[in-house]
Amino acid sequence: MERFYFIEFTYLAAGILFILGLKGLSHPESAKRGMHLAEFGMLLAIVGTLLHHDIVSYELIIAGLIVGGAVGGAMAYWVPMTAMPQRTALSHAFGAFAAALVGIAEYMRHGAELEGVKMGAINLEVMLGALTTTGSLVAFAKLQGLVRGTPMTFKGQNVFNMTLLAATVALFVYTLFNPGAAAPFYAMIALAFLFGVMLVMPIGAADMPVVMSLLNSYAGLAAAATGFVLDNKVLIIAGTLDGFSGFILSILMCRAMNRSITNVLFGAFGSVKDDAAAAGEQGEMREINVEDVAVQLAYAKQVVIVPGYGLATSQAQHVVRELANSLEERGVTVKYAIHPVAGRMPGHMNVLLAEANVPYSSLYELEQINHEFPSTDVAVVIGANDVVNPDARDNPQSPIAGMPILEVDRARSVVVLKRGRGRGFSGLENPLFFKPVTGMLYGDAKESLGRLIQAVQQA
Amino acid sequence: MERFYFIEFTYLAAGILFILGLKGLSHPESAKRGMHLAEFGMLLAIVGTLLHHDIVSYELIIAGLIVGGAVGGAMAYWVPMTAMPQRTALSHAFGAFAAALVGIAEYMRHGAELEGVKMGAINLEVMLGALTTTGSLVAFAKLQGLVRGTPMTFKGQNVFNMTLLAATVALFVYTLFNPGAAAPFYAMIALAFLFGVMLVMPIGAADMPVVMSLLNSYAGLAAAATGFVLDNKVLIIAGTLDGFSGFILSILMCRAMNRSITNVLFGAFGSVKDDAAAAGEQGEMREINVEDVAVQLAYAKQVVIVPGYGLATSQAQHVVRELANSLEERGVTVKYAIHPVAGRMPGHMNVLLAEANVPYSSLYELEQINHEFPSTDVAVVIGANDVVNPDARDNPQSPIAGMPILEVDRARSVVVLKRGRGRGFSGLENPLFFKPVTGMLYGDAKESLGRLIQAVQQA
Amino acid sequence: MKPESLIAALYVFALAAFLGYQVISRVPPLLHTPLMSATNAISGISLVGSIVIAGSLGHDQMKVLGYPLSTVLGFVAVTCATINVVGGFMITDRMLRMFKRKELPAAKGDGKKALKG
Amino acid sequence: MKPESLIAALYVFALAAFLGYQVISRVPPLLHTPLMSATNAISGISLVGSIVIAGSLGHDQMKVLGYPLSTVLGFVAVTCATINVVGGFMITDRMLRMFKRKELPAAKGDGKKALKG
Ligand SMILES: NC(=O)c1ccc[n+]([C@@H]2O[C@H](COP(=O)([O-])OP(=O)(O)OC[C@H]3O[C@@H](n4cnc5c(N)ncnc54)[C@H](OP(=O)(O)O)[C@@H]3O)[C@@H](O)[C@H]2O)c1
Ligand SMILES: NC(=O)c1ccc[n+]([C@@H]2O[C@H](COP(=O)([O-])OP(=O)(O)OC[C@H]3O[C@@H](n4cnc5c(N)ncnc54)[C@H](OP(=O)(O)O)[C@@H]3O)[C@@H](O)[C@H]2O)c1
Repeated sequence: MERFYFIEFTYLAAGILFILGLKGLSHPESAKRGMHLAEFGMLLAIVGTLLHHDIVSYELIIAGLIVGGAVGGAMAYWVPMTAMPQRTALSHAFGAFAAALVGIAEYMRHGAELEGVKMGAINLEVMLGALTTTGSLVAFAKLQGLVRGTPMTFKGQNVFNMTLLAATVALFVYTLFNPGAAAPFYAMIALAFLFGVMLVMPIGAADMPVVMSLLNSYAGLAAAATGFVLDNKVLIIAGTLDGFSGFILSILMCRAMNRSITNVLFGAFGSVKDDAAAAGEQGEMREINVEDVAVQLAYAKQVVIVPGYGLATSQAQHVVRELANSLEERGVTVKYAIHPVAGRMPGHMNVLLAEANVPYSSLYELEQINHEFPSTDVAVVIGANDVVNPDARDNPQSPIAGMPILEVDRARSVVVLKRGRGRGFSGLENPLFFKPVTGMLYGDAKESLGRLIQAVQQA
Repeated sequence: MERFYFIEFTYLAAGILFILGLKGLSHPESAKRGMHLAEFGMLLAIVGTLLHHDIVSYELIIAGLIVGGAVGGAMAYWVPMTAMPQRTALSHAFGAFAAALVGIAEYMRHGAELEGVKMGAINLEVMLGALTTTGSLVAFAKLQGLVRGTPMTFKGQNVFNMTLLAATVALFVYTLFNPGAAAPFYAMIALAFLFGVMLVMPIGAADMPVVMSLLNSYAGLAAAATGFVLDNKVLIIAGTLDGFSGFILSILMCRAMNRSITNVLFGAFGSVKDDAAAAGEQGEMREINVEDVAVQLAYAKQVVIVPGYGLATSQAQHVVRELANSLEERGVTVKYAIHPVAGRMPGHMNVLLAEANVPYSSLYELEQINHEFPSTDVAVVIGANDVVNPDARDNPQSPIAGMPILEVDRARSVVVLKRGRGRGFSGLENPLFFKPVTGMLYGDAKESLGRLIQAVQQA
Repeated sequence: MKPESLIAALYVFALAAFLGYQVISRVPPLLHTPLMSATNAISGISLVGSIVIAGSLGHDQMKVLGYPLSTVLGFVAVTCATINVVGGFMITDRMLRMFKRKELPAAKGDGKKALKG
Repeated sequence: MKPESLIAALYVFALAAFLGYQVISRVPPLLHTPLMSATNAISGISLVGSIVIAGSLGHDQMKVLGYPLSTVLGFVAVTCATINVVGGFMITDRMLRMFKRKELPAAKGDGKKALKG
């Protein structure tokens, strides 16, 4: 009895600590402490579980903890910040797979005597777990570039997926009423694994972040379902929190890109691309050389740096910081304008710049900075494109019309660092590049910045 | 079984609806809808309960519902807004008494076979219920003026209270281990009732709001305890929500008055009064007559009205509104500055003015209005005192030092409507009244305002 | 009380506590009085408990007007709780109905313009 | 699953859902990436379930290296979940450690002043 209470209390405490942990994330100051609380909560839950009376032997548990800990630690230690999205995707796959396995094992042990509700929970857990596993793996492969990032489609795909889904659901329902029947259960799992692949394959690498947060929330729901299976409330709490955060994040992303989730998942984007391409060039881009830029910057009063996905791909965060430093030493005010969906995952730019020791007090959000551009001498756009596309504001026809943007075109002058004529994630042409205020500094962001720094020193 | 689920679901739904209801209160627009949700939730819970299988006869239930509904409705319908505090106090008493009775009845029915945890819950429920009942009744009597509002103290009071508390707790513990022993149980209840009286008696009427929110949270906790007794989760949810809101409100009030809860409960205020009295007058108050004020107002660009407790006592909310109208018709901008603890309960002024159809868009909070006073021609202080006391800002020695105030003394000129030299709630002298910018318009707020309106018409 | 249900109850309590804090702390001062009466009304939820007791017959000896004492207490409880609920909600509604964002379409606004123009 | 426990579980689920919404919607964009990895780590809570299974012996026939299959699955689950938990938390810490409010006491600040003065 005492043991029962002890275990339950560790769980309750863990649940509370998780909540406190996430509350901590409402501010960078409290975030670290919050995470430590959450970690402590996880530790408590584990310790409590180890006392569970069903446990007869510990060797497999210890082994699993050691192996897992080692691998997880290694992954966390060595992945570069720029590989965050991939890592998260992979991590999801593991978590979801674990949930699925628990469900399967539960079924193996008391398959026959399971009644309606519990069988439903197991099915839900296993199905979500399975499709999240494969889905996340595909996402990982795409982000890591192991497979083609572009949407992969084939004729009759939708029909196929629909039948697949239908079949899975049918088996789901069937097993509900015949928990004893093993074959259909395992068949359902197989289909779920397949469905996960089919679900993510047709989605472009750039949309992965949205998909991933969705998968994140599935993983959470799978954990919550596990909680119903094992009648364990901490699983329910943690799973639900997770499910919601994933869901909310994907909503936020879609809103900021102003697209609907369905539009992301069943990518109507392809078509748009063509129209955009059709739209073609609008006039000349004015190229500009490093020296001129350097002079502009060196003698500016205020410079606003607008980082985008290009900053991430070229790993230029540290160089940017150096440039900012050397400018600030000359008394120039340097601010960073961070668009909510700059880069490829929520808060992408914030993390990169934080890595380069840029204090978050000099990062400005959309609302804070937009009114400052008119009084800004130079806006330096580094590998950003869609988030500074004036069409979103001016051209109601544009597919990204209404998406909030950083209005760099209002600055006294704009310098755009990019490699060439490459389109952004949306595949749209960007009128900003053709405006008279805009000068293009071609080349990889990192290199261009390196040359800029030297030039600034000379200036 | 079906019935069990149905009942449980009504409860779950009720719990959710209560939460949604309170969420609604985060904005006046959504507030009404929120309340309707909460009411619907309550209805659901009641309907669900009526299906409970223990229920054999309905006549007493119906009777109780009818009588209670009639009385409650009548109370709600006829109490004037200014009597809000009393009404709430009385209502608390009823709620808490109900909780106590439920506990007692439960005990009567399965007294002996109750084991530790449940007995503890019952004790908690009954004790909190009992002391909240009498406590609220005393609060009601004081606010209603049925008994002297001033703190009632007698020699050795603290000793007495402590022994009382100790005895109650002792019985509480004893009954835990001997649930069968009825006598100690009922003795505990009796003491709890008495303790409620002793607790509130020594507290001045002005401090009642704080006490009441505390009692509110006790009532909530009592309900939550009932939930533990009956193993009914909606009771736990509702009770907890209630307990927290009461607690948070009392904290807010204390902070805005900057005093500690203990200070309020064990009123160190008496002493302060004397010092304040000792401080005595500081120079002359400049009296000013209605006509002059009228002219000032009529030809002002911006007038800020600062209502206080005096507005409530003299029921002047409607007249104020009339004055404001006639000024606005002359093109004067009129704003209302609402201090968080103006009056005698949280949001007191807001409700009064809302009753007089003042749109809440013209009510301004401390932070919003303070910086506007310098550009304000006339600040009209109506029955407010402490909330405009500059000492809180300027004089570190003052007992209310640090309490945020409305800085009317920064206005171009100040008119104070009060009956005479009466002190405010804190019993402190108010330097504002002696400043050269300030003119005193003596008399009951309502009358003074009435005369002002006419004078303004003439001006 | 079975251990499982006790634990479950504790979970509900803990979560409700968090939620209460989150929700209440977002209520603006403007609505603090309605908040007080609203929570007051909601705390009348003990009505649920009262009803069961008033409707079921306790096997206690003491009888009042033919009813077991506990049942009668139940009746009183129902009455009190109902007063609390009905009164609380009605008054809250009444208050909230008084809060208006914009002026009523009163002559006032026009009068103002008339004078300005 | 006993009806009572099902109901209790539903309560916990509903409350957690509300709380999740309230809490998450307050996380600023600045911290969205840490949020993702943090929740990801927390979702590794299925570790709790895995441990019990890996530690207890299922009475299923199929054996793998002498262990019942279900137990082995439990072992794999423990491994995967642990990767998720450890990896997730470590990376989150690593990220958060990078967020700084003010400059490090770098020469920068001084240099600036020097130039200004
Ligand atoms: N943040 C999120 O959560 C999220 C999630 C999903 C989708 N998205 C989408 O991602 C997009 C983000 O916009 P964004 O402006 O940040 O990026 P973007 O619109 O994708 O544009 C990136 C630009 O950087 C340039 N670039 C690429 N590699 C570079 C390098 N090594 N050096 C210099 N420039 C380089 C590319 O032009 P060149 O090829 O000519 O160099 C490209 O135009 C938005 O459309 C958003 O909706 C964001
Ligand atoms: N709002 C809350 O939740 C709450 C709760 C607890 C305590 N309090 C305390 O209550 C105080 C509220 O401050 P306050 O400035 O609003 O009021 P106050 O400081 O209590 O002052 C009220 C003033 O109104 C005057 N007055 C009374 N009746 C009047 C009438 N019929 N006509 C005209 N004037 C009249 C009195 O002076 P005369 O006698 O000379 O007329 C008195 O100076 C604060 O100290 C606050 O801490 C508030």
